[in-house]
Amino acid sequence: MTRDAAHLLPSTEPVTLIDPDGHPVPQVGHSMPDPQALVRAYAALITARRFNDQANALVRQGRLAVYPSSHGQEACQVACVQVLADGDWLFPTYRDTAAIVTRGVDPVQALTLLRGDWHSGYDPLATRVAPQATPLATHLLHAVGVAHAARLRGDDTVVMAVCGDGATSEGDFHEALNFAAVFRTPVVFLVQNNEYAISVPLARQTAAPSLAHKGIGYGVKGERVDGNDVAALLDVLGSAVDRARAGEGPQLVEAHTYRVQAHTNADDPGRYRSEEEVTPWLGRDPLTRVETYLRGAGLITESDKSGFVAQAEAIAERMRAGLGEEPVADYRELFAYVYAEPTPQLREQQALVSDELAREK
Amino acid sequence: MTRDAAHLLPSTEPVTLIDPDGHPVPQVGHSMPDPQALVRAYAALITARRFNDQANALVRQGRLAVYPSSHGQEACQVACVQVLADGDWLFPTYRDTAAIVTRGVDPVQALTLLRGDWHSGYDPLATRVAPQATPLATHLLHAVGVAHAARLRGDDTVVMAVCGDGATSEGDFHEALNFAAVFRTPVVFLVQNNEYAISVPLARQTAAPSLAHKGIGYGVKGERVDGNDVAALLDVLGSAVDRARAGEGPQLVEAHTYRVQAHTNADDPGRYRSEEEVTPWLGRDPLTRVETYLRGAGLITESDKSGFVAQAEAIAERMRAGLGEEPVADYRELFAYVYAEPTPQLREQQALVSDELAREK
Amino acid sequence: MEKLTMANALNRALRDALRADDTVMVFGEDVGPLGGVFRITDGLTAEFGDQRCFDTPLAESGILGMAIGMAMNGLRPVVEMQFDAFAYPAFEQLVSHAAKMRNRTRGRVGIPLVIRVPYAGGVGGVEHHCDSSEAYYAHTPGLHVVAPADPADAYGLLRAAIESPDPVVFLEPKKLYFSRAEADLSLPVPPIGRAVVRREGTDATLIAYGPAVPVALEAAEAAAQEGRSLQVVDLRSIVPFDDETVCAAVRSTGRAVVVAEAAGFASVSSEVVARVTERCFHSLHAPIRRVTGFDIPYPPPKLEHVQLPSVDRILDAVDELQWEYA
Amino acid sequence: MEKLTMANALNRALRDALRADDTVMVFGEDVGPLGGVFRITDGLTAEFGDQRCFDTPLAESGILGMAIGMAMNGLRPVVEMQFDAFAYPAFEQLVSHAAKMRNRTRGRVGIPLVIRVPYAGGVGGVEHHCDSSEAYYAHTPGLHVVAPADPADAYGLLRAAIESPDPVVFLEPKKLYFSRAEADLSLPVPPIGRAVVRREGTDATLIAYGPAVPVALEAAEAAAQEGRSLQVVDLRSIVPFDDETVCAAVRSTGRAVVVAEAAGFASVSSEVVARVTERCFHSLHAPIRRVTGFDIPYPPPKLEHVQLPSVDRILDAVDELQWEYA
Ligand SMILES: Cc1ncc(C[n+]2csc(CCOP(=O)(O)OP(=O)(O)O)c2C)c(N)n1
Ligand SMILES: Cc1ncc(C[n+]2csc(CCOP(=O)(O)OP(=O)(O)O)c2C)c(N)n1
Ligand SMILES: [Mg+2]
Ligand SMILES: [Mg+2]
Repeated sequence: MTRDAAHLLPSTEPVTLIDPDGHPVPQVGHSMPDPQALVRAYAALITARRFNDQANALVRQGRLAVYPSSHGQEACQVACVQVLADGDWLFPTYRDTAAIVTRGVDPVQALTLLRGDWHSGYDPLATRVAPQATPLATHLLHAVGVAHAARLRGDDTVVMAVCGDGATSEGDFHEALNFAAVFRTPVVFLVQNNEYAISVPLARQTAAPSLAHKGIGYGVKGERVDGNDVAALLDVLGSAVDRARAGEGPQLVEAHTYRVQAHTNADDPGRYRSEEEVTPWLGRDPLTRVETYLRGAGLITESDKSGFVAQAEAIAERMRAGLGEEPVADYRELFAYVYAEPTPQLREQQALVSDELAREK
Repeated sequence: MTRDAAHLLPSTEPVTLIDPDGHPVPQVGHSMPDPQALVRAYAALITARRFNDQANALVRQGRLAVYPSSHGQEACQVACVQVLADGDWLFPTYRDTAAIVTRGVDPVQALTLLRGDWHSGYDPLATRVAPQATPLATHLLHAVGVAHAARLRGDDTVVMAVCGDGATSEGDFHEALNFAAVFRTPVVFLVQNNEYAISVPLARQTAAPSLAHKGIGYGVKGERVDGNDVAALLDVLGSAVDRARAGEGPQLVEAHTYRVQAHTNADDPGRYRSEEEVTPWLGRDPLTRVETYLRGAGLITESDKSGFVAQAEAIAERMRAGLGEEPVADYRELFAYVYAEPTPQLREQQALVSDELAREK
Repeated sequence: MEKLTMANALNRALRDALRADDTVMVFGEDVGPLGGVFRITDGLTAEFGDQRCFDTPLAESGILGMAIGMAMNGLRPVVEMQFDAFAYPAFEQLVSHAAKMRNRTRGRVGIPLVIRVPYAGGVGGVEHHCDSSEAYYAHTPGLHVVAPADPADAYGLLRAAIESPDPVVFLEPKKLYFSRAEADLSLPVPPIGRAVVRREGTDATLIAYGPAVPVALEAAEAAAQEGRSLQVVDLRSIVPFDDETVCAAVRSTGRAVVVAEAAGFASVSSEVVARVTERCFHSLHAPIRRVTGFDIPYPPPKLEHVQLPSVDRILDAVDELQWEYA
Repeated sequence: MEKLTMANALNRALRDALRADDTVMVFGEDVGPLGGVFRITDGLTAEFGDQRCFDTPLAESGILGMAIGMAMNGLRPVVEMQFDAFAYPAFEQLVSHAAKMRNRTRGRVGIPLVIRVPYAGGVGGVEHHCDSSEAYYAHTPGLHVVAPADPADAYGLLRAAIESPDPVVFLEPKKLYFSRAEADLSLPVPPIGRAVVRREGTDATLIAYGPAVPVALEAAEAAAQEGRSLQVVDLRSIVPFDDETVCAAVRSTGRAVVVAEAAGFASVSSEVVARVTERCFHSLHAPIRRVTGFDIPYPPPKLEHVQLPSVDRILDAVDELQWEYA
């Protein structure tokens, strides 16, 4: 059994629609998203950037335990959400909190995990956003399951499953792509290739021509896109979602971007990469690029921008306020959710703690 | 980072050098192995087939607990061993006992596992044959480790790692190919695609154009070969071994064959496939095809053949004799090899058993 | 009342569950047309179609991971791990997700999921086909762990497991698959978490579960011949644990032996000894003894009899219960 | 004698082992130029080069599987699993291969391999970064399992683990990484399998290991203020288990409390209670008590203090040791 394969291979160069200087780049088979979509994305980018900055500040103030920033990857964060319909699902990682907020989740609930009050703070079923996955690539299989269940029910749900370049090395990445392909489940796998897995560079992660070249090994179309070009991302991810929804099965998209900041505040990039390596990427910033384009095309005014900045500031304000006060942690929650019904053993154990607390008083 | 990729893709059709009717098929970039090699392979094929037949008979006689036959896959069994040098390693599965015997391992020792006396019967270090792997794809990583260690030492060892089509779905397959590629370890991964994983057909295993198309996703060259054509296998596997030895890193070879018999004697193929499906494959038998070719080319005589048959019969005789008598199983072995030195706990436990036996007397 | 094998009972439980609830989905390796290597899913694809009972690619982490996602989205997956040792590739999905999702989401997302594992030995299986892996699961908070010892419990507990809102590791003793016994399948679905006294006795209590139960009953029968009256408790559910029934039984005799096939170190049998001793210390005339597998890899077929708890080994342990203190 | 942290001691042990034996190889995720997320491998790539200490692709089963192959071919790999819960993807390789290869091959192929696991909590880590996973390993025949509680043992036991001909799961209590103490690194490499009495006492024995040891010592100190003399035993090695030292200690006091951070059910603490009771039953004035983690997923940082054994909880357990029976 062999089928024609060529169409499953990615383009040799990532798709770009707006170059780093903000100039449109015509691309056969790809078209510039309509102005409203781009302006919406631009506004969301401003909020995402503001969210990253505020989160970093809250870490410095000890209000957040840890924060893996998506600074410089905001175009991916915004586009992977903007292409989804309300009924669709997002499966994010620890790095994708900005995407979760773009999806409309309350920023304070979105930061529950990183703040340390609980493992996850929002309602996955109501928001259609899975809990942020820490064990790498494991959530890609859950995404396949959610999509498969939807398909069995006849829903036209599409699932956006996000992971990093490092996660592609895990066995679960392989199994998720293969299951999705064999069952033709409507999942778009977005790999944010930011060149690093903590300190490990891409060259130690793979010897493949590109990560998108992994698609053909599953019979899945692989595509490469400039991860700092929100226009290209909206186009490529948008049509991947459309194809998945149309029943063409899973799609694999590799977005080429860069982790300009540390892995988290606990990391020390000076040990494994040079400033010279980082600097050029600052010139490829996803915000400035689309802003230049929109201004050049006369699609936004100064007052539009200040409006967007004000919206972003409101989110930041909500973060400062919400994370300002200490949350009240209730030990009973530790025993309440282990099972639908606590076991007799858990009841005994909870009683031991409440007795301790009673005696403390 | 993207490199030219095309050369990593397999040919659209599997490489064949001798067609099912025994006629040579010229192939650009591939050449017919020299006569001695083919005659050697032919002799080994006769032995491998005899080995399978005898093993099946021993199962019927209750001398073997279970036997996963490689009947119809003998060309793969023979070629993957014949291309190796003495210092090279073979990593076989439960289905590859014929390959292990081709490698020169005593057939009775080779059948220790399937007979049920012990988990493995031969000396892996002396024979350079790893224990037969039951947990699918797990041994592919051991193969990478053995090859990596050899390379660090500067040995020019090559490792032949064999698995089935079903095993390619396991996460360990993915991790093994990726580690091998990133560290450029000299491993040849041979996938014996026999169209089934017990009852599950290839179409439920993958949606890829071919299993060899998985190579490019790791930066590994993938090749497809007719798994019932020992000439093509010797050529393709031989040059894969040469490239690996020359430092070009791992190679992936998919051999297209078919499991003409049941998964094991315990299986009931009538439940999941039709006779009509099996019949055509009987006409593609790996022995008849090379025999016809060799006779046509005047490379073997009837007396050559009877010599080879006699050699094969000697192996069968050794099997009948060796598996005829009941082995003496010694309970002390259960405690002897858990650690280099038994723990105090294991000493106590062994004493309990010896006390029981003493009292039985 | 009809006589049937545990394999029949399990097959019936799956069939009845698939009929009763169309969110139930059965999948795994070779569970479709083949009906599973032990035929537990025999005929299900034929009756319910390839969407309700289907084969997957050969990847256990994939099977369990996809099942978790399906459970997140309203379905009740029942997956089969072909053999005990082949569930290990799914360990991370089980421990880090199936067991923790409800807790992670503050109760918002439960994972109603059954992981069926043909387990333990006594069937002449080669390496990796005979592991007793219950300790790994029982130690993991968030999982229920059950093991039936007869066809009736196999049916009832599997129905209960499928109806459970939480993940249940369902351990099926291979060596009991084809043992036949009467079973009334019309009884109401039993709760998970209740042990049962299988045989009354007054001198000492044998505590067993899964494949060890029939051996314990045999030992009790043999002891009776020697004039010693042994009570036999079948745990049935390892998590949750039925302290009430087990402790009442041990208090009634003052002596106990725990019988289990698994290696003893840091095992379920360790837990039984520890928690029963903690609760019944002053009712005990002698320390609770254990008859378990040794702390060795499961033996090859020709030697497995050495590893399996035997009637004699159980009776030896009973003899050591310091009768002089009575 | 110099004062150093456990992190320093571990780093020194690796460096000294790499110097002493050129078959020793250190690898894993971020152990190279970064020196590991806890800096345990700091400077090793610089000193020994990228072939002796290197980063791998991000795949734990791959790391352990490759290590097993390297061990089969004459090397002594020392691999790091970045955090406890991230060792789970390697579970099958550990249980089905690392632990069984020597036995499988009738002793012909040993696997001299060390799996370093930064483990347990008390560091405010988020989910998956604080698991106490020792029970999974201790229950698996073929593995040695050790957990140091101070810098001197961290150095000595890691050197011993690397010299061991068998696979050793080396559990490093994260919360003790930066605790400083005197350590004489010039002592001969100690044997694996010996517990040690950390503090003498006459009224009751606290049995602990790894991160629970300092808490037990604190509790003993506090008890002394209240006029109760508690002995503290540090297991150091979970497998092999030092019955001799532990039982002698418990017999000397007649009372014991096992202290461990891991969830209690079917755990190492269950085993300690079971085996010590089996051996010391008639020396015990009261059932052995356990102070362990509850049977829940590890809590989020803001609540982890509830899960961790505390001095007060230990002293409460000691109070329950039925002193009236003395
Ligand atoms: C199974 C597993 N192993 C290890 C880790 C520890 N870890 C957390 S993030 C990370 C790097 C991930 O890199 P990548 O997938 O590229 O995502 P990025 O952080 O760059 O967004 C590692 C090793 C983990 N979370 N899960
Ligand atoms: C990890 C694991 N899962 C399941 C099994 C059970 N099993 C044994 S052979 C087999 C089918 C393997 O198919 P394939 O890889 O194509 O090899 P073949 O038997 O066809 O040679 C299965 C599912 C196993 N041995 N290991
Ligand atoms: Mg990355
Ligand atoms: Mg096959």
